[in-house]
Amino acid sequence: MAGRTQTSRSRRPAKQQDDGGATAPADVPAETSIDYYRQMTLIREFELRAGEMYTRAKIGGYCHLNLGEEATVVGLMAALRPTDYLFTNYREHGYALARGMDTGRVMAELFGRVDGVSAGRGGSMHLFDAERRMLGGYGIVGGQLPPATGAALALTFRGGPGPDAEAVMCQMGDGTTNIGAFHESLNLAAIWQLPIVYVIVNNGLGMATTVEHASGEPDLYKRGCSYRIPGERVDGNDVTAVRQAAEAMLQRARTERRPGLLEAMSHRLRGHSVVDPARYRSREETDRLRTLDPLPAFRAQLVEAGVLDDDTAAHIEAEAAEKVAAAVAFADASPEPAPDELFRFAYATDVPNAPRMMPGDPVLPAGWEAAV
Amino acid sequence: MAGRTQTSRSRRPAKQQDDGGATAPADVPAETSIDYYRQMTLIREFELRAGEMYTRAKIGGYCHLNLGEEATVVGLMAALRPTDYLFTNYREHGYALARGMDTGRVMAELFGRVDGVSAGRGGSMHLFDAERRMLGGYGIVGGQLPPATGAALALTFRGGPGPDAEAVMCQMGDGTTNIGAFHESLNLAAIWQLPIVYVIVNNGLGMATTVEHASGEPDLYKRGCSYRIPGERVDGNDVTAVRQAAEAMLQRARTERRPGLLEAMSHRLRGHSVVDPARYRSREETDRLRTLDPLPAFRAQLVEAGVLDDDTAAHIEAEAAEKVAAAVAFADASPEPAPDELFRFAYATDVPNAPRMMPGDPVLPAGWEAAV
Amino acid sequence: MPEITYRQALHDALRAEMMRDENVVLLGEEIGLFEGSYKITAGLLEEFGPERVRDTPISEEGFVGAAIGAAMLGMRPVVEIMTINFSLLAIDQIVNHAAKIYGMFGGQTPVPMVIRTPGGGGQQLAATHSQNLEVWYAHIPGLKVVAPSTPADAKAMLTAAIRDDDPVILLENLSLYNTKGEVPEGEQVATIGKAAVTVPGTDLTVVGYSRSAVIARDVARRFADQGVSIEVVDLASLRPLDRQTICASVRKTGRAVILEDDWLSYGVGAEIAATIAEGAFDYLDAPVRRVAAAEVPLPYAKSLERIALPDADALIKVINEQLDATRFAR
Amino acid sequence: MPEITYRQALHDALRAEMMRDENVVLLGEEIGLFEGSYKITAGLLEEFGPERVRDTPISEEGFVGAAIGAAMLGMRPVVEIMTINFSLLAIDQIVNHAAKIYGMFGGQTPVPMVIRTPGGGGQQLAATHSQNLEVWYAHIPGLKVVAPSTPADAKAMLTAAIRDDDPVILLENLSLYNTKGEVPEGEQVATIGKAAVTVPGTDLTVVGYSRSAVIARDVARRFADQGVSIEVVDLASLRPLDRQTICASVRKTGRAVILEDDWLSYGVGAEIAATIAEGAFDYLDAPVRRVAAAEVPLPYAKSLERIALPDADALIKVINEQLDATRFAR
Ligand SMILES: Cc1ncc(C[n+]2csc(CCOP(=O)(O)OP(=O)(O)O)c2C)c(N)n1
Ligand SMILES: Cc1ncc(C[n+]2csc(CCOP(=O)(O)OP(=O)(O)O)c2C)c(N)n1
Ligand SMILES: [Mg+2]
Ligand SMILES: [Mg+2]
Repeated sequence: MAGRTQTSRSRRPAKQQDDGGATAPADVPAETSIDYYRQMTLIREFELRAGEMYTRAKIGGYCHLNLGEEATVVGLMAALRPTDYLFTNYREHGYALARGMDTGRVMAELFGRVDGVSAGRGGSMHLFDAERRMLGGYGIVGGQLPPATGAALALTFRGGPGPDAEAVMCQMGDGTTNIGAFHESLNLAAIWQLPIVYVIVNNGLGMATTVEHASGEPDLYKRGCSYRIPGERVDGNDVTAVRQAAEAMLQRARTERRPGLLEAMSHRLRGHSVVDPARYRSREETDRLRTLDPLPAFRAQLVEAGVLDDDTAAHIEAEAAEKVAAAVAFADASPEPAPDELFRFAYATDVPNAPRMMPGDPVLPAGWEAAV
Repeated sequence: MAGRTQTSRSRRPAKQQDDGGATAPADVPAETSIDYYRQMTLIREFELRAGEMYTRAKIGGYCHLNLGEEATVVGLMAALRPTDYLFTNYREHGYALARGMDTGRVMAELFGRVDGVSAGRGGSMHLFDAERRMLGGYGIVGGQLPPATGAALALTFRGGPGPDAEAVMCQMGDGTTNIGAFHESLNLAAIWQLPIVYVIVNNGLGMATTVEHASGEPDLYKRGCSYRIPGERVDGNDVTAVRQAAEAMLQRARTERRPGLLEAMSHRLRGHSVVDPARYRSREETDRLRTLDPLPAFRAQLVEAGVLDDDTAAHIEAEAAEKVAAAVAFADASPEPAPDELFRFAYATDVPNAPRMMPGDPVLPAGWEAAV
Repeated sequence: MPEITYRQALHDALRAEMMRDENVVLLGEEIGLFEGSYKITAGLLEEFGPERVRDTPISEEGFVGAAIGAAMLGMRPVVEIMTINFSLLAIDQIVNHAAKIYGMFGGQTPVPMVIRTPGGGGQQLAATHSQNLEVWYAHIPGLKVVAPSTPADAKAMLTAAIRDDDPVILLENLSLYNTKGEVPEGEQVATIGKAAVTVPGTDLTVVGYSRSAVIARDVARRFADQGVSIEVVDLASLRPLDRQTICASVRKTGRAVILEDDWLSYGVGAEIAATIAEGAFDYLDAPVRRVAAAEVPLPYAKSLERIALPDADALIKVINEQLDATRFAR
Repeated sequence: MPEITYRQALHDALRAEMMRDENVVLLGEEIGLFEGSYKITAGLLEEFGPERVRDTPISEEGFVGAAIGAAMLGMRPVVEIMTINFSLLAIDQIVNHAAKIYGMFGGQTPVPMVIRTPGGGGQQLAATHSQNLEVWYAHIPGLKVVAPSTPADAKAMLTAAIRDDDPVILLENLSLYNTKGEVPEGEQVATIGKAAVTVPGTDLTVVGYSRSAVIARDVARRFADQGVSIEVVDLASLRPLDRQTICASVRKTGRAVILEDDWLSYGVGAEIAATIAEGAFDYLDAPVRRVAAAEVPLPYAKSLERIALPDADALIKVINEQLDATRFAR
């Protein structure tokens, strides 16, 4: 079973450099770098508290965290414009926050409250914000790909290509590249020349299954070959590199209507979901992961570069802690949806005879005879 | 709509030569070439009569013919050993015949008679012969790929690789490369190192949709790239080239347990099914197709090479005509399945309460109370 | 009123809605150059061009899902799935996505799309190409499922479906495409969720939909000649289901037979029978009976296919059994 | 007899059959290294190795279809689909292939495979991860569908399913995995296609399966304390459906209530109610009632999820309504 535990093939920073090409924060304005650190810190803080709230039974169901993926998440969202559309998988808290969704309302959704971003209907896996064009986290692996592709198709009816054209970003995990919807969606995007960038967040694992064990071509960015879609791999721990790679692909999508496939090499510091102890990980692997946490690394890098000093950093971290604490308080104060709201979103267009029976109700409403 | 009618891109013989590499029949013993011609002629004759029988309402449902694909069909089947397994799509009459299935019983299946190879249950799209390891024609596009892949998986439990190991051939059409099952199946074959050769019979069209219009990578043999499965393209009109290419891939499957992807460039001389007049084809295209009929070409080639003389050829053609006439007579004489056979193949393992109601029967058999 | 075919009625509705609303786009396999497997879209590629009449690769999950995303951005896609048998390839997108997105995201985005697909056996297409799986979709909250039986209904329901903001599955039927009927000119918009009493009667109620509603009307006429008054309820909509019209009819007639093309166990008729048994319990003179298909993968052989499928004779036989068993009550 | 969990019972059956027959192989996502999403396969990778306990990529259609092909060559694959919600990705292989291959090819090749998959809501997994879609499979000829409610049944039915030559869907239930019950040691093989009267009674019949059969038994006990005698029929098998045991029970009690976890319209209960209404018509003192889920995509919020799903209280309410409406008859 040796070969079965997570190998570190295809995760070597060296290799990532080759394929991605990280850039020193020197290239970017100080405020920008600091803002990235602020966002990454907020996500980190949010996810840690979400995990805690789950153990306190404030959050139920499945809860998947972005711990370890903060640089990738922030880099991708920095590349996306407000006018662009985003589709993600169920591991999307960080994307929602970096997309500018209200921290309190995101936490409220995890708590299943009326003020949640999806009115408490969706929970952790199904965050949505029509206004910010975050068109959903999706819990079915690969389920977001065809709709994201169709959203890009809709954009082609809105107008021609150009630097200001809207585009779609569709995020997915590495394991998702093995499902049929991946193949069908990328093929459609290619033949219809759609303005969409597919992003694979390669954290090396499905749940416990490694990329090498699951994918015939483990260099996932190469899997665009079956559609002539150009692919690129980038170091997911390098927020600027991620942003630049995503921006370039989005640019091509806008101006040339050519889809792209971006692979960000990232790391999942914890289990698949908050309830997974990740026993399948070798101790060596667990130790190695600790060294790959993007937060301390980026912090040190910024301090090194003189962009950030420890006080500012501490201040940013304190701010994040307060913001998340406030979010928890807000969520906790938000009421649960009332029983009479059960059928509120049953249909967008109401029609006669829409079923409204509660468990144990007769199939016909009392006094229906009079109505006929 | 100009660009919408079938283009001849990617069908240029030149290109095929490059990729496939046709070989003169000089390389093969005369009897072999003659036998190929005999088989191709039988298929041609069978398909023409099948079309005729359809118009005479002896055959119903959908009926898809191999007209124009005879060289591909015979070349593929020549590469397959009796111990190998075959899965195909619904356009499989020729494969059944070349695999050695009884011509009369194949025709009887098209007629829906008890002597049909699938006992009249399957019809034209669902020919099956357990003994000859023809494990079925399948009517759902792509439906045959996962089971064929699983058959190859089963072989890995029977024994190790080697020159005498069994292998699986899975045939499909060009349009089938765009469905999810193609992606999932080839990926499984790659990561599990299965002894299987996937064959794409590229006749340029789905029904009316061209390969270029449907596939982001129209050089279909290259689509193994997403799984590191080597692909090759061959001139489907060159029976020997097809056989040799298929043999080589099957050999690698047997000895190295490495899957392969073979693309045979072929032509569909008629409509998608017997009821399709193919109005979507440009006259230029229709004219061009006539020049691409493999039968007269191969005949001329053999006569040229002195392997075949007109008398022998005429004899072979007369033989085929007789054989098919006999098949039609046999099929016509075979009885229709009797009504009391309806539930015969309902379950392989019988169990209590298996439903046997005919339309209009009560849900419970008369006198059931006594039984309880 | 002009008599046109069910096929023509569907075509006319598509064309009219495409002319009326530029957000209406068609997606499907072979709907353009090939003009559709069953020619519903004939001529539309010529008229509206390849952007709005879009031939797709053989990728049911992909293009049905793409229609969902396009609908989320305000388009009104009408997808053709060549037959309901192939909808299984797209069912995760239909059931886990189209049906869920409006409610699961708290009503932030409707999914205004239509899936047109024919079902039905009897064409010797064998087991995988002859299924009637509409009951699956009828079971799913978030979907609307309509099943017209006449050209007039086909036109009015397709129009209503396209204008509805929820995902609507419009069940067509291979054996109805060539049937003719009077269709009013101009715009007709049906109300989704209502059944109709298409033949009034007093002795027994026959419930059907799509092809079975056509057979039911024919059988009712035959009984009328013998002085037996049969009422026919055409469900028209499977989801929502108009239980009130069904139960009101049976409370009047006291007897009910359901004709359905799908398999008996767990079929559409099971819900209808259960509904009647509850909603008209005290009014029933005889048990509700169902006439449905024999429970086998449908064989190709004509001799077996014919007997496996329900037909007018089977319905007549069961109606007579019902009437004989309850002479007292007439 | 030892008390073990439903989870352990499934695990034991898998292990015993793998030891007994080398053709039994397991396929599924995360069943090996991760030991299964719900840990049914814990330890089996260690014991039987990665060939026979095979972790698959996320490719439901691919690996379920692969199991079909392997079964055609004589293997006996047991596939785990993580939850029934994901079976939609594989449904073309299950319904158009596994269910058709034996009959459509004239009985030339059986397809001896098992699909294990849990259904059920109540875990706050939201709309796409909380469905009960077993009625879809129960509708399909060529499949067998079993739904054990106790650890003993789980073990005996899984064993029977593995030895059966047809494709069998074994419905598990998220809320039953941790339930305990006595399980006889050694080999136990259930008979697929039989329902069981698990609590005998005389006043009213409650029909259930899987989780709902457990609730029904609990409710029956509570009524027993009040001197009301409730009979519980545990369907155990949804296809074939044991109509005789159901109708015999209702003919005795004269009253029936069905408890089901799926949505009311076109759910499993519809077939049961229709069957009773036909098979026990003259014996019914009151209309058959169904207790099922509210027809919405299941919301994540606990406050809404709780009220949308059927529970013991809803069943008790309906039983009392039935009894009150028919006091005369007791
Ligand atoms: C169709 C489907 N199959 C299986 C699952 C169960 N599942 C949830 S997440 C997951 C692993 C996904 O891995 P990856 O795509 O790499 O995303 P990550 O969780 O690593 O972000 C699986 C198998 C699912 N949700 N949907
Ligand atoms: C899943 C599915 N979708 C659609 C169809 C309808 N259909 C039957 S054949 C066909 C075209 C297939 O083209 P190709 O794979 O190139 O095979 P060919 O017919 O050319 O041999 C289509 C769309 C089907 N049978 N199955
Ligand atoms: Mg991953
Ligand atoms: Mg083709």
